[in-house]
Amino acid sequence: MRTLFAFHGGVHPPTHKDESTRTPIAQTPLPSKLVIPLSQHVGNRAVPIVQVGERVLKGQKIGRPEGKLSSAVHASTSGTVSAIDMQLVAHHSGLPDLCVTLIPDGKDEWIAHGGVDTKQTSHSELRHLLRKAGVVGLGGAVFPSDLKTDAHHHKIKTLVINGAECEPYITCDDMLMRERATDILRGAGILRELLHAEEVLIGIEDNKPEAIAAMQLAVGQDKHDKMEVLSVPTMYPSGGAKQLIRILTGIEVAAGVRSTEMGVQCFNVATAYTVWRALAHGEPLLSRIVTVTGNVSDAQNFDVLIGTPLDELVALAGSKPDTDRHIMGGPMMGVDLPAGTVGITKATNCIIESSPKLFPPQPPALPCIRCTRCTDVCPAELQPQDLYWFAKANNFGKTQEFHLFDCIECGACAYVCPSNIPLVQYYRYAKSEIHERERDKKAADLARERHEYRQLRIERDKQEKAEKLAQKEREAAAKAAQAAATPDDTQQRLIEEALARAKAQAAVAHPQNTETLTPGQSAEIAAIEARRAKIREMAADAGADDEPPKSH
Amino acid sequence: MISALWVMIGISLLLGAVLGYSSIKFKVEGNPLVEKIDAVLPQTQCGQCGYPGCKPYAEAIAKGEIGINKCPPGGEEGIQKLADLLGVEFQPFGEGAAPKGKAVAFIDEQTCIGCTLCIQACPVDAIAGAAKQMHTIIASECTGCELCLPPCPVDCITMESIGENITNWKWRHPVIIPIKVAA
Amino acid sequence: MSEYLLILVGTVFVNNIVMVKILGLCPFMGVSRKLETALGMGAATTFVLTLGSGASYLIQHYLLGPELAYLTTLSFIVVIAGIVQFTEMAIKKTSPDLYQVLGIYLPLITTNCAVLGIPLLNVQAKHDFMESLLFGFGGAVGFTLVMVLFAGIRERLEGADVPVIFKGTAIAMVTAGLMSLSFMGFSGLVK
Amino acid sequence: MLSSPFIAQPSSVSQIMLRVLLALIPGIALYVWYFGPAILVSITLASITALATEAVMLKLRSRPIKPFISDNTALLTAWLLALSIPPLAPWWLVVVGTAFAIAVSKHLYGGLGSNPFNPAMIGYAVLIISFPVHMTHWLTPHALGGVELSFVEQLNYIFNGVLPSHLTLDAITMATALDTLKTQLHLGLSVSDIRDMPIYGRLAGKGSEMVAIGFAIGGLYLIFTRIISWHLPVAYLAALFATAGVFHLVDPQHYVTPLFHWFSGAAMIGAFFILTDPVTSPTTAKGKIIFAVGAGILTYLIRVFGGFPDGMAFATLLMNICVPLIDAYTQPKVFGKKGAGK
Repeated sequence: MRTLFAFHGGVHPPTHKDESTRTPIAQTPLPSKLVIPLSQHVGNRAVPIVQVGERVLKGQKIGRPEGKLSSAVHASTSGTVSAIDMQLVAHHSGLPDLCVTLIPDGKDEWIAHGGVDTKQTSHSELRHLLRKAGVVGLGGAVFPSDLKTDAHHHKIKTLVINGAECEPYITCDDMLMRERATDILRGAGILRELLHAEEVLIGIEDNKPEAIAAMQLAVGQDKHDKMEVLSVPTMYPSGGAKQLIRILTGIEVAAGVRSTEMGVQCFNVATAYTVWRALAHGEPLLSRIVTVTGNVSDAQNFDVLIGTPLDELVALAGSKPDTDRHIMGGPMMGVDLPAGTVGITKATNCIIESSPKLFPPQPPALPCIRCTRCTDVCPAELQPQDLYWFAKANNFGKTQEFHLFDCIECGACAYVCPSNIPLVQYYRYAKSEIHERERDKKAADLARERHEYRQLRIERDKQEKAEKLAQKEREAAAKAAQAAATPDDTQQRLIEEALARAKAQAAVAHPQNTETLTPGQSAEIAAIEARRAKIREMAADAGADDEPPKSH
Repeated sequence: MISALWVMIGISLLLGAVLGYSSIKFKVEGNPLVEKIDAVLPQTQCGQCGYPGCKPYAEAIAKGEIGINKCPPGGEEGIQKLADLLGVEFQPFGEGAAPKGKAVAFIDEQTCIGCTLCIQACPVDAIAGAAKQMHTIIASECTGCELCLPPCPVDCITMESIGENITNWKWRHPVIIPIKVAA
Repeated sequence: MSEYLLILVGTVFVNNIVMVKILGLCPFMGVSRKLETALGMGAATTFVLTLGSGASYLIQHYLLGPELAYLTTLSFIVVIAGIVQFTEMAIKKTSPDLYQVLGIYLPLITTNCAVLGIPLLNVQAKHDFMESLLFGFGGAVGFTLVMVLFAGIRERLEGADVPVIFKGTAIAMVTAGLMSLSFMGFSGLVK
Repeated sequence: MLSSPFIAQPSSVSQIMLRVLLALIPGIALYVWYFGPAILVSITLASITALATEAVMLKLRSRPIKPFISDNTALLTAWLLALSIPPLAPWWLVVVGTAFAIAVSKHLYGGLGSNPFNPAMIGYAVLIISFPVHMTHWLTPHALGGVELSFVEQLNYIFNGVLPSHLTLDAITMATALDTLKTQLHLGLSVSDIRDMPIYGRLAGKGSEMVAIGFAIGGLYLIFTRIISWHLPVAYLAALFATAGVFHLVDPQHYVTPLFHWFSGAAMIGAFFILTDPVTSPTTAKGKIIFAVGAGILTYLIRVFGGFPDGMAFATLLMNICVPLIDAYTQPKVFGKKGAGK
């Protein structure tokens, strides 16, 4: 029996998972249209490669990944592109983003596709296939999976497959594990190969006995070696990647550190499933399992095409008329969706139809009394009350001193706060303010550099001009002097003249204006040249090698 | 009386010697503060402070020649940072010096006659183009200083404010009802 | 030995120069907005005070004596001013930031009544050299201690919803008063 | 757009404070049992003053009155202050102390959650420094067979300062157990002689020791319901016990037993109800222990060597001053950063 570890804090919100696990995963009918955002992943937005009016096939790529940290986007069914424009998307801001709108033709006609033999294919080829198939982490982080399968020369001991699903209401992973355990495990097998991981640990919260049983059965049937299904205690947020890694391996992955550096990598069960479908069957990520629950008559899980409008999906589950908002994700970390028209994305694991009765509005917030209930439940072991105090006072430097960026925004602190303070919103506020300052700082540094270089250039031009002028004057003076000298030695004079010309030309050809500079100035020039060289180098690299992933 | 005089003279001489020695020993070259102030300034090089660029303004602040509230692009937060750095009280902006929203210059390429005057005015070389050629702004380098506006003979440059989009969107400070709303 | 300890405890806590004797309020209110500044000011004052106490004892004892007692205040001020000048130059060289932040309060250590007060109290209490030194040092440590504690509270108050008219120095004054009230708890501990 | 989370545990500040108030009830009941109902008068008086001051201050600061007045924190301040003032104290003493506590030490700092000092203890410190004489007339417990005032007579004294003609104030009041101990020690008596005096019971002062037990019971209830953490009371009582123990072992004839210190004065109510005020105590576990140990030692020093009858209030205030620093220097390591330095 493997010993499990505990992480600090955590809460036990009512799970509400039974409502949506009574019926098997249902297939949704083709919707009237699909609104497919081009930015469904962490990183650069995909670039549209189709035209309005173009007919596309199911599985055809419609968005090309841009730069290293990006992912492809595909047509979820066959049909006609009716628009490529700004549409409301599932994002906290409620602002529009670039989407491809697709009118299905009802034929659901596949583009030619097929799987590969994963044993015979090189790892870099497999990664390339994952990128082409638009596979991203489906646990909610939507980080491009091809990048996560590259261990960067770190020795990976453990591959953690995350089936914890700790958020209340959400059951999409639960149902997926119950119904498609074999494919999940095969996907996990490929991921293990890619990472050269020794063992695979599958963590599932103990409130999902059916899923645990199904997964264990599948492990036995397929005779997976060194693959273990582990039941972990139900405790929010045990499904956070770092928390689950801690529970299963005892390793704590700090913020800003990649788990691969510590010999662990973590994938969600749905991602593992998608990896299998993409590689063994050649199916890009076109659909995902979505739980529709909350204020609906028939809460259940659907296999939903990416881009399906929210309204059409929730209608299938019988959304009740007093629904006042739609929440994407769980009640602890979910996104309040701006409208019913937004399309389902790769990140959409759950839609909770919310009503004032289901999620009553919070009573007005009182000041913090520093009771430290938040500290007790914080899984990142932060001091939420201090973070709040400084975020409220716009003292962002202090929030960083108190490790604001270690916060995973799990919401446990706000859940227990007796003063009903929207703590997570304060942290998000502080984080986005700090990000903006960093952007500003970068811009200012760039401007300073450019300005200094400009000053230097102007100075140099001035000196060059002065030099030329002086040269001309010297030449004129020399000529005058020579004219005054005896004109007998014509030959010698000619030679001398030629020499002088050559000298002058040499001086003009290599304007050594830097000779007259002070040591300080030349040092500055050298520094600037070095910077320029570095910038050129960086620019050359930028295309090939983007920033390494920040989280995960 | 004489002894008192001697005592005071003795003390003064001794202290004078010590201070004279230490003034040589602890001589400070330059003013390292200027760099620190310059790092806080937004580097728009807009000259709204009355100095030709951010560095000269920083030097002036370090010498105590001018207030810290002369930099509209830095915003109130910039003033606050300077106040913290220098240990002085926060000073609000004067009349008419309130900061504007962020913007970048935009050249109407139909109207541009290619006179290069704006290129010469731009403090950060963010305008590309050559004589008799249409110019264009490199938006990512533009600091929004507006220095290119006055020299343009055909008024083809306008300032376009940068709106909120999904990448620069920020979370708002939560509004707590009982604190903000007066009873 | 134990009387030295008593002098230390007495000056740091029981007869705290700021909280009980209410001396040196100017820098106490002026440079206590930030913890580091307060610490820097405390360190500078400690340096000046300890040196000043020792030097003034020597002057009082060996130079002035009873017949020139009327020169006490005058000569003390001169000595302290000299030490402050020296400190100022040293800080300007070693920590320009602190120099800038302490600003006017650095030369003002000269006129800090705590700095003059302690040597005069030394004379009054007829302390010997060691006692004078300890009295000066203890007083300065007490000064630094309350400066730092006060700065801690003021930093925290930055985020508090203090009524507008009490923001800044006003609430700091109230806090200083309540701190002084708390320090009265020590009264009677050391005579 | 709303920010997640969308659900919350049903809990509120007023509920927490209500529990704390409830936990005071056993102590108060024993108080009434041993000393008569006068304490209820001052509690009522303090409560009314506190609520009125709170309302006025909220109005002046243009903050909504209802959510804050119903958070029960003003009531808690009032009760704690009333319990630390002699029950027969004149009405204005209670009113002045409470009003000062709420207005100055709470609302000038921004009200709930912002005050660096414990308001009740500020009220107490102001009173004991300003009106030391009034603060020493404590009621004699019934058990000592002293003259008893009827409830009406008590009211008459509190509000009009009039005693029944046949009585003097000294006949019905006395100094506290701690105060008497200190005075008698000064007079040269030894601890054992003093402890034989009739005002002392098994642990400490007769009556007051039982009240302390009552508060301890309430405090234990708070610990078991996780309203307060155990760090503060345990560390405080341990530090007080240890300090008193060391002195007692060195010279038992001059220094009383640690248990005496536990059960006399404000030690128990302080440990469980005053130090544990979340707003004015540190937030980290390590910080709480440092804070409470400091308070325990200071309490002892002020009690035994200082000029005031009890050290609890001043010890609390002095440690309150240190809270921001304690918090700053006891920040625990965060997730994943425990091994490597900072």
